[in-house]
Amino acid sequence: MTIEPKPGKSLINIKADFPILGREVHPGVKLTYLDSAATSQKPLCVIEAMDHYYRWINANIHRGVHTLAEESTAQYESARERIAHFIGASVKEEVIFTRNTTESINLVSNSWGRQNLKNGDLVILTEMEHHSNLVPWHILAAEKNLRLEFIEVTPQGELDLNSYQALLQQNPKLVAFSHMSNVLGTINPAAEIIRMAKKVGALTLVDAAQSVPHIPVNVNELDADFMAFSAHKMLGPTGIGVLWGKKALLSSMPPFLGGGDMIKKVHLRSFTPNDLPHKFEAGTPAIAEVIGFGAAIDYLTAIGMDTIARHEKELIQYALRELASVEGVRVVGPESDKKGGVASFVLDGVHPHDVAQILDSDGIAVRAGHHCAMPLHEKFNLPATTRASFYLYNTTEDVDKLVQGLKKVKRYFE
Amino acid sequence: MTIEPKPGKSLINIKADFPILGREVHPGVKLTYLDSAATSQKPLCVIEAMDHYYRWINANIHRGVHTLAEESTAQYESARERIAHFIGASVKEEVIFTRNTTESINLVSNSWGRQNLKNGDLVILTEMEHHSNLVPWHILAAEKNLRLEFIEVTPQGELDLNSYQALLQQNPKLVAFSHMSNVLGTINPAAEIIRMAKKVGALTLVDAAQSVPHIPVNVNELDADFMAFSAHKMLGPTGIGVLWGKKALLSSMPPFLGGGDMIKKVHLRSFTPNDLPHKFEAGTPAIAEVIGFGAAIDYLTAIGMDTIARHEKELIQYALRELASVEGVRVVGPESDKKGGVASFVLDGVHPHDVAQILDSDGIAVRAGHHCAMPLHEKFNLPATTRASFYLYNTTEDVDKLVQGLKKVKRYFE
Amino acid sequence: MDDLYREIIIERYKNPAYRGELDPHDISFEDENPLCGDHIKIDLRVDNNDMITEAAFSGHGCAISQASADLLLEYVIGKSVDEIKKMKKEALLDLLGIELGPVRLKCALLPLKIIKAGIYGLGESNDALLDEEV
Amino acid sequence: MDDLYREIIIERYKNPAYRGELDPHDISFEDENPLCGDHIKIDLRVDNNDMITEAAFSGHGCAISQASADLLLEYVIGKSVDEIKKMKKEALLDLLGIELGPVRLKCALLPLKIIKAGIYGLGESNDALLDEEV
Ligand SMILES: Cc1ncc(COP(=O)(O)O)c(C=O)c1O
Ligand SMILES: Cc1ncc(COP(=O)(O)O)c(C=O)c1O
Repeated sequence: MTIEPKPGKSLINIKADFPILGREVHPGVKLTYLDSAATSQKPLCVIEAMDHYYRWINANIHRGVHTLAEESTAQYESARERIAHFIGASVKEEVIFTRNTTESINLVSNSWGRQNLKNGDLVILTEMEHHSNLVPWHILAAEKNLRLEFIEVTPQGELDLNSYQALLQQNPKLVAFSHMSNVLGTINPAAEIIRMAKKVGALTLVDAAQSVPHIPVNVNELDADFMAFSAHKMLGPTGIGVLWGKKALLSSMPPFLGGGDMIKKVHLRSFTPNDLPHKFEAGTPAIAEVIGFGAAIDYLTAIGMDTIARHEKELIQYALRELASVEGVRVVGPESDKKGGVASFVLDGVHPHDVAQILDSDGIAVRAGHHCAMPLHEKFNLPATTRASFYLYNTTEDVDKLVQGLKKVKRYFE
Repeated sequence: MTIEPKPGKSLINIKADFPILGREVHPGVKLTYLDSAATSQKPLCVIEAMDHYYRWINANIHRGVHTLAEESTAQYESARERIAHFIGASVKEEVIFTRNTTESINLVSNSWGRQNLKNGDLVILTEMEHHSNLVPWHILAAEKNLRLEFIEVTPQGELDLNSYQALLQQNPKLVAFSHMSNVLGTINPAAEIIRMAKKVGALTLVDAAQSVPHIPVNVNELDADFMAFSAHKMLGPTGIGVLWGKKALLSSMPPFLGGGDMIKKVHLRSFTPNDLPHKFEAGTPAIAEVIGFGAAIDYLTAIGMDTIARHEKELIQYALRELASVEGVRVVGPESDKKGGVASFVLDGVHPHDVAQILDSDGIAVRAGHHCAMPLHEKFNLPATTRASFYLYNTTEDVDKLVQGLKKVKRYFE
Repeated sequence: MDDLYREIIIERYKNPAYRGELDPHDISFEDENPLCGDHIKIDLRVDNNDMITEAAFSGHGCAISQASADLLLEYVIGKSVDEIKKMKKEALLDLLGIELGPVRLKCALLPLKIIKAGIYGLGESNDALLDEEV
Repeated sequence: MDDLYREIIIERYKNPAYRGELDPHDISFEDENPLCGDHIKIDLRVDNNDMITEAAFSGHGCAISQASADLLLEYVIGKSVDEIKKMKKEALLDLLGIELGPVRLKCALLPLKIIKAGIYGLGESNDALLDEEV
């Protein structure tokens, strides 16, 4: 890996890079986008990278000798290299392209899990997981009769490491946890969780869907075994995600999906799997999407993940202070020093769906519901919350609009 | 389904809709694209539909109440409806979005196959399958100890229905076959194959990766149980494909991947799957790609699949005649009345890779190798072939260029 | 916005006329919208002529689902069970008098799904119930 | 194009100098490139000083892989086994004297992979062998 980040782009005037942020969602009402935890907006450079690919380069990859096929293959593999570098992977073969975080986790549960887990084996999850890091284990647990146990979440919305320590005594095979909660915003102490797991010989899977887009993450420093994330939450296109895994581990795993490109040889009744990373990429991959993802990585790199994390930290500090000034608003999750740019809240007497809908009338896009974390909402005894989530393109003015909007909601229901 | 096709767009001047077809691949050398069986080129309307989506609409779908989320959801579901209509599906819930044909087939082998097939059960495939319709069954056969048998391919490159009839006596559970071979171009008698399978109570899966893009296909007329195809081979984007299945069958099947959106409810240790089609679409789907696929469907519909099929039939007739005039060229597969727009051939004394490379120097993009059908090449005792494949934007001039190019190759090696 | 949260909806949400439970009752059914956590139970009393004489709803949810339930119950009282079986979703949306996107539509229609499932004596409700008779 | 199919490549492909098999031999290894079906076997004779004295290749494949094999064998004869262990892929590409895309590069480098796997006495060849000593 010899690509060096080229920091230098600043956050000033950055909204201009995102056409949608200039859109009116109702006549005369501009968009205020506070739903980046669901999916991020895309800068022009990402949109144009894909547009350019389809207009001038488009071809199927890996097997062709004609010019377009060679150019496509080179661009696809170059994106893999830049993504590997971005997360600090040692070699690009460790970056497997999937559809999204969800498929990445399912790949692990189906391939590694089905091969290595057996009757009675323990998998440790947490009470704050997204459904993507619950349901794959439910499916495998039902098939293999596994035990699932959960690191508890404290009333402040943090992981209770004492409950984790207790679970570690029970010989877990895997600890799979989210690096940052998409509801509470909590940034979990991933390095420590992994270190503790290693001591008892358990493997670790990091659901980094919310962390890799927002804070610097280095797989080698974390020393995780698997990590999953999605392009669409980090300025990239839909339809593309990554499973990163340690090379030796990925090499030892059986294939997941079978088909073209993931094979070396095929006979009528048998096949030889291909080398990494191709072994896990069956069929024509999401080529344009990988190239778009590469452009997103370049954009994030030019700004610098440190800068982005700092910006969001300032925003969430400001937002928590401002939200506290609205009577009847209660934000869930820890204080701003322990969390990223996510504020989920309830407003007394008004259902989150009504909050979100009235905010929308002012162009403010927030999400209402369980945010694919029903068990966490059950734990906090909330049927639903309203969530405002920030990214590099948000500003304190966006927070001000949200607060104004909430005051309007209250007037409505008074 | 109330959407009616609006035929009327003609094939005249159609190359202008595809920017890449005006590209020079080497200085002064224009592209002649004859590799559509690998992936098709994209018309501007498809590229622009996705561009527009990312610039102005982009949001995560299904769960949001804000304007962008509602617009995205509506566009996504509208594309599903148009695709369902395009293949004659009764209800749009029968259209499941996957990454590609390969994932669609793996979905069936993992969900339906793992639930319904057991030790010693017979699955019938054919000797002309793409690896995508072989390897998933190899994987499942190894796990479940299934029997795989193969409908033979005649020296002319057609399925031997006598060998099929014999296999049907052995109580098969599934017949999975490709509607059109990506090497031989053979269009198999799908309706008859399915009718024969039904008589003995076997289910059927149609690998329609090469048929749906090129000829009219109606799932209800075929009376198949499952059908798989990819957008990227039919003017649509990469990263999106379809599994169509009969509703009752899909409803009876267990989920494949677990995560967000495919659930109704999730508890810490269990979940309730969602209704069709969401049950099989876990996590954030390829939203922009589905919308781009919808635009491709509209474009194909405007021209009419009958028109496209007729055009390609004329092209392959012309091509086979012209190729026959080049000494030393031998085309594999049946006569033009039994095949679509695919001509795979060998040229005496020159390896297909060398053929393809020298053709590329004249801007002619063909594919060389085993085209993900190694067993078929083994059967024909050919290590590799060179393949020219046509689509609606190709013309007889493209064929002429190919023939000129082959003459140049011969001069080189004489 | 003003279209969406017509005064009547906020009013019904804040001061529902048919909130409560009926015990005994002839028909009772409950269901929820897992997406947003709306949960509604509807109790009905029906006389010998299959006429709905009393109705009440309980549970919790957003303004739209609650107002919809309240307006629906007002509408059904005095009508025959057969009439409600045939009731179309458009009739309920007319009562609400607002335009709704697909997600909020689910909130608005939940009470109709529940009342129909109860009347038909089904084990569970489903969207097919919304399209008049089944 | 003319860059790609230099006369020497076509010439070596049509009239290889080192085509054949050596029996007996000291080292023999074969491998293939499944992508295009290139298949090559290389036989070597080595003297007491670990010097390669004779070499031959057999099999089938494209012009690039066959010419590459022929040029490689010409190069290795008279060199020590240790020298060939250290041989870099650039040295072979220099012999071919052409620019190649990633797919054709595999064809060109197949003979070097095979000869190194044979010399190291490995059970199978791999791409790591192409980067000088292992
Ligand atoms: C007949 C056939 N089946 C399956 C496939 C696999 O399609 P995909 O790579 O889009 O999954 C192809 C395309 O290569 C094909 O031609
Ligand atoms: C923590 C977390 N994990 C997993 C996911 C699933 O991501 P995707 O829908 O891209 O698969 C999300 C996003 O919704 C998330 O926030």
